[in-house]
Amino acid sequence: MLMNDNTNAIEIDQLSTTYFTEEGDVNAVDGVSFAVPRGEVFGIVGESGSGKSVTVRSIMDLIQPPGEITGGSIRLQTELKEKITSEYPNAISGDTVDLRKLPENVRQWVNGREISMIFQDPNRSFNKSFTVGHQIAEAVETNARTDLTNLSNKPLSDTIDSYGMFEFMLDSMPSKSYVSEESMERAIELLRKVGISDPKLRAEQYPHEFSGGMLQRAMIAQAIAGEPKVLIADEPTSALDVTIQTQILDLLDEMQRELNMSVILISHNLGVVARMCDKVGVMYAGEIVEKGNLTDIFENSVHPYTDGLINAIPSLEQTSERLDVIDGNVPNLIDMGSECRFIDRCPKAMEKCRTEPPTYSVDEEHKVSCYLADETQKSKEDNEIPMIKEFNKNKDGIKSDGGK
Amino acid sequence: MSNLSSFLIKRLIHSIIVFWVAVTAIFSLRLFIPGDIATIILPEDASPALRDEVRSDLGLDRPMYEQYIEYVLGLLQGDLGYSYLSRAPVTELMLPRLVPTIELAVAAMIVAIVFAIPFGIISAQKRNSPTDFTVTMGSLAGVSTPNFWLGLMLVLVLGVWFGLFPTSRQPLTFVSAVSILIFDQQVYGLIDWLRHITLPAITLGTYYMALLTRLTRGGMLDELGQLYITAARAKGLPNPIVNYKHALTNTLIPLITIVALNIGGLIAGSIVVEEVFAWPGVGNLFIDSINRQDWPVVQSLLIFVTLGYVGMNTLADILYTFVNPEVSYND
Amino acid sequence: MNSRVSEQSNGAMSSIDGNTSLVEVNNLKKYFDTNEGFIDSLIGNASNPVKAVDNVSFQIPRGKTVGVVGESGCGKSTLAKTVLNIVTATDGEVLFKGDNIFDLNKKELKEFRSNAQMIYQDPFSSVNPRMTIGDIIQEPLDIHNRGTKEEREDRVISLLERVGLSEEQIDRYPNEFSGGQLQRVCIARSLTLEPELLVLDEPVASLDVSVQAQVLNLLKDLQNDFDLTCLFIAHDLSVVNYISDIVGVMYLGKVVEIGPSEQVFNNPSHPYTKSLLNNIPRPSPEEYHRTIETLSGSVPSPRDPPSGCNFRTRCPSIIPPEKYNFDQDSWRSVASFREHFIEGNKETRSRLVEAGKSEELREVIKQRWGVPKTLNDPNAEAELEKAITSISNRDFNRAEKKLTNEFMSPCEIKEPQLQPIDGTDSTQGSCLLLDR
Amino acid sequence: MIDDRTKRNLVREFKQSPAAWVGVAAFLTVVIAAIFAPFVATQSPNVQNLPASQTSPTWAYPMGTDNLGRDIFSRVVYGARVSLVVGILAVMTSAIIGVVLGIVAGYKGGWLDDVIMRASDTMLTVPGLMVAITIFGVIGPLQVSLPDPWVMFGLVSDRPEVVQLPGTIIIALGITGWVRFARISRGEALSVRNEDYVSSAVSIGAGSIHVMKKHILPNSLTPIMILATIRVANAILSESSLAFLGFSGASVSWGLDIAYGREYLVTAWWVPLFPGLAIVTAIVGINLLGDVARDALDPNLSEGNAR
Repeated sequence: MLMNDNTNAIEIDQLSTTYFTEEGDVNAVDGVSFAVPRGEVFGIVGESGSGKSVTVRSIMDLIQPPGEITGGSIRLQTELKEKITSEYPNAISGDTVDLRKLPENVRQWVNGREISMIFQDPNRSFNKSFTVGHQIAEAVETNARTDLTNLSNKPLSDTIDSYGMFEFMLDSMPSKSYVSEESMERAIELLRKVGISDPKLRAEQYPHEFSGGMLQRAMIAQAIAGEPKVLIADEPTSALDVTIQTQILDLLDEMQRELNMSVILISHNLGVVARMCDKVGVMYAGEIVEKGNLTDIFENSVHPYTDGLINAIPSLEQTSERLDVIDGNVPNLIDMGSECRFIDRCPKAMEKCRTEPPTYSVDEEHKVSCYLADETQKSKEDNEIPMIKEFNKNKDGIKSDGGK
Repeated sequence: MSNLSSFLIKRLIHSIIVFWVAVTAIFSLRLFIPGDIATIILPEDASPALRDEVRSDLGLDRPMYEQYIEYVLGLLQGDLGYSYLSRAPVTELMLPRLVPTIELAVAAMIVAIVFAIPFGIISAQKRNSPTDFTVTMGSLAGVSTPNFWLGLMLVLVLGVWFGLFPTSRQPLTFVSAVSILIFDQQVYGLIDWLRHITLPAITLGTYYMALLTRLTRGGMLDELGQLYITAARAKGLPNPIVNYKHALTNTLIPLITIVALNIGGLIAGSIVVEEVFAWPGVGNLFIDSINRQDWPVVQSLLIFVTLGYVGMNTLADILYTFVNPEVSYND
Repeated sequence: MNSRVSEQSNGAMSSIDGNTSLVEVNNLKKYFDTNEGFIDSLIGNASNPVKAVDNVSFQIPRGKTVGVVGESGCGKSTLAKTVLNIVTATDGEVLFKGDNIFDLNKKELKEFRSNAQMIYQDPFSSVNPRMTIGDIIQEPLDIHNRGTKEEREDRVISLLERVGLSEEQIDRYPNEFSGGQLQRVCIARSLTLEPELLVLDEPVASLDVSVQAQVLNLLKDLQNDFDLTCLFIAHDLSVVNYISDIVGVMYLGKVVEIGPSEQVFNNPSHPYTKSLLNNIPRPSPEEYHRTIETLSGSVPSPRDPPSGCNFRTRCPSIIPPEKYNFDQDSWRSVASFREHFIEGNKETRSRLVEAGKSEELREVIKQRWGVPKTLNDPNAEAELEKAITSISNRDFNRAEKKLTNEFMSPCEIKEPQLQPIDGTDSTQGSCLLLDR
Repeated sequence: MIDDRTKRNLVREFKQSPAAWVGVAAFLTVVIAAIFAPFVATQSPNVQNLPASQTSPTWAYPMGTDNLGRDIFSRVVYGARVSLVVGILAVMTSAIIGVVLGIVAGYKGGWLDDVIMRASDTMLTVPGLMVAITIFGVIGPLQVSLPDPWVMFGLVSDRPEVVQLPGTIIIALGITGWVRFARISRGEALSVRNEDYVSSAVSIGAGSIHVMKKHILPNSLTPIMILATIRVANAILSESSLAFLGFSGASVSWGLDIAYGREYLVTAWWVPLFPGLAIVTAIVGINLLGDVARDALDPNLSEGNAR
């Protein structure tokens, strides 16, 4: 849904990431597209190996070799468009900025300011040799040092590169520290905001002195230091107990509303997704196979994999005799053929599934890439070729749904 | 009793036990020494009566445990016994040679650390690049080169062919070089000291430099793969902070203990290097006393090395607890 | 698994006669003491043990599955290992078919071992990476050297097929299999000696949802075919509800509620079970922003559990003292103020004193702990005022004594015992609210 | 012992890294020189030919001659024998003692663990070289001479029938070496012991011998193999250092020749140069093979797809 009215905080279009390993090219993410309007929560559900984590790390440009982003665009809504247009005109598409067209240092600068991310395992996401307060203050300091809202006349890349090896040497002198007094205050203020009791004392403590839940709160504090437009949460509560999970989900909800952020929530737990998300995308073997709002996915889902996923969860209320199960395992993502990737596990596999199913629109928001959609509702088929779609959008920005 | 102090006391008690066991083992050497001490000292034609007199004089005829207690008590008061040959107290023999050995060891350590850490970092940063390849091959060669042969080759090439460094043997001590600098504002003392110590320091330090480079590179690569580095990048931190402030600190912390553990290797290396450069250190004394079966000196040197090693290790452990916040609280 | 209805009649707990329960656990305790080294005793480090399993008793009826749930650190894994005597218990007894397994000699213990098997959480670390799948499954037979070489091979092949793997995979190595397949291998290995008791420590926690469903179905079928009695440990309540007949909920080393899973899941009695069930997000659209009353704080450290009822520091319905009538919120605020003040360090107290006279002090307390300006119960208000005035003129001990005598909840004094809950058949709970 | 997965890793290893080839080449040259010394050497190492003393490297004498006219090339080839045999024998003795003690201490724990660990702590306080020199001081060179099989079967003539080995050095390196093996295998045994497959074997009723043989040892082999390669390299270094210092019983040894060549450093630089190069080649070869072994034996370094 690449709506022209700038309600979308972030639009991902045909994103592809491949890992060039010795055994072959693993296309972990293959043509993923979705958009998240401002202030909404978009959930990505999928099992391990589905590529959900690789997708969000590609958005944040955190993919290390042998992985590489091989295609697609990541368009972000940002007020700094004028600043960027003047220096990188080709990065502008419509009123959003395509991050993949920005140079490496500017792309790195966007992290923490426009988009920030929280991870699954809080203990491994903090450096054990520095206090929690100091690490949060670092995030505050980085934003403060290159704060462009006052749109200083210096070109963008100069302000970004103002911090190099020499400055680091200076800052690591005991007298002078990268983190200023104000940043430390702001960090303590952030700790209080995320509900950590006597934050001044806690800021001086090290990560191993925090409980799992407390440390996750600290990570959220660190993520909102730069008041980002988009917050990505990669399995934020999977490592926590149920009672702590609810606390953290409530906190995420509160922060999201307060800063009017768009959130991309990654989870393998369908309950968490149901609780938090406005729209959901189901990922399987590197593709989004179905996407829509909660009722689309949980009640009238079309794709057999989504059905299988939902029915495989034992329910709390009644005790069914047997769970109905998807047999087989996740396919090996090396040199995938062109057929539907779920074909050998799909109970309703048909002959035409040999060729890649197009994306059908069951309704405005509910998209599914499976021929069954064609069979059941004869919905509007939509298989414009991506190139033409790109051309249409730039020409007159007419509304054109597309993308799997 | 706070966690930290109980940890320190535990560590001290452990070190004392280890040191005591080592001293006992070194003392028991006395049982295995071939032949009789007196025969070593006196000329062949000495009469048996004279031999007995020497033996009782040295207290060798008393039961073993008495000698042991006397030996240990003597040790505690710093009396290391007398050299069989020169009859002089061992301390007098050892102390003047201590300074050159320590100077050499410290110089070698500095040479190693000054080159190893930067090389390790650069090759970890630019993984699989030409620089990484050269550094890895260089450190492999460094680890595989015997230090005495390296010393000879350095003397041959740098000393003889290029004449950059003196091959003569009388170096000033660092203290005297500095005193010349301070008192009569002459820098020649320091230069002379530097010219003399460079080759031996490089020879002794090379193995260490190669080892430290491999460890720094490995440690750095491990840290860069950790989740907290990805999180730091996700925070938008500039690269120097991510690489040097976060990754490097966690790489250096474990190196402290490894460096301390390898002190033994340094002392062993200095014995060989002192032989090559005829460096008037403890190593030379050790070889002479072995060749001349002067056992009190040998035993004292062994004990001195043990003390140094145990001391360095305890120091490293304590330093480790202060540097690594996780350890000191819940050991 | 015979259907749930018939099971209601012979309530798991009520029939205490020996033969229906394969395993009986009585007052089981397991304390981990960290400071018992030789040098520690030298310096006189006091030993305060971690009470991982603290006086737990329950029965496992033959052919049934008992599920144990609880958050991390509640001692459920230690319980599993102690029941099988892999970890030696500190106190208590475990009766297997009537005799206590802690008193068995070496030979009898080995015989018991062949009868009771264990399955672990992480399939990748519960198989030896250097052995082929065939050897892994055959190892129990080699240990107890049962049957000839061919008989063992046939047994392994039949088990492989029974758990859904194929015969050609017999010579493959673990790193060529997925998590789900390896867990099947572990299940096959545990059935080689045809045990009667199977203890499963979070067997599906590290598997994906679809693979988890496959393994759970397999476990249910095998329980019928091999007539297994199971102890199933998990933190995921929906999984435990699906697989177990009886369910026990643990908190900080103690069982707070145990009974038929139908009962415990549909109308829980203990406040902790209620909030645990309430906190689980359901995979359905109605779950969207459902208001859940979250438990405050986190699980206290098992090294020094709170006095009286361990759950009191997080319990939403902590019992106020009888002499005053408090509403729950104002009571909780006064209780947390008292607790922070008594064990509070100098800094909290000095900050209070700086606030000066009792009006501003009352404002600080209200702002910090949410204690209302005036309590609705007049004499409770009077007592609180007295305490606050003694704080403002620095008489901390008097204030402390006053607060302790006046505002102490029974939950902090009396430790609740596990006793049957009336109105339920054979469910037990340990909470002072229950015997009102 | 080598299962097919390790073979696959080995093939991949050699396909990708040139270092593996260099390592094998270097190591093989030394091994071939050691085994076929009589054939490789152009003449007997001890034969003196005074008129040709101190000739620089030419075709007749590829590595030149020393002041007594002995051919350096032949001496280096025979020196390979001493170094390799010392290295392998010393490491084998220390490995066997160390691994057995380490595994038992790591798995069993209790007083045996304390005793072994205290003993190894003490042994580590004094550097191996000093201990070796002290032992030499006490029991002297203890020459061991083994008959050379080629000469015995008469396959080759005018070559020394006997290979003299420095007995003391082998013993000394054996004594100081076991400590390293004990510490490594104890550490591995401690970590493997906590794995679930070990507690599963125990819970099935396996005895500790069975567990140690089937589970603990096979899974501790990788770090022990890597340590073995490092110790062989280290043993060769120590043997040559001791020979250089004069504490070796062998008649021909790289270290000895370097010490011997010291006086002629200026006039005949090739005398000390080539034995040193031989040592570097041998140790580089062994270290590279150690790296290859580490990657090949690592169980989880396999082709699982990108999870």
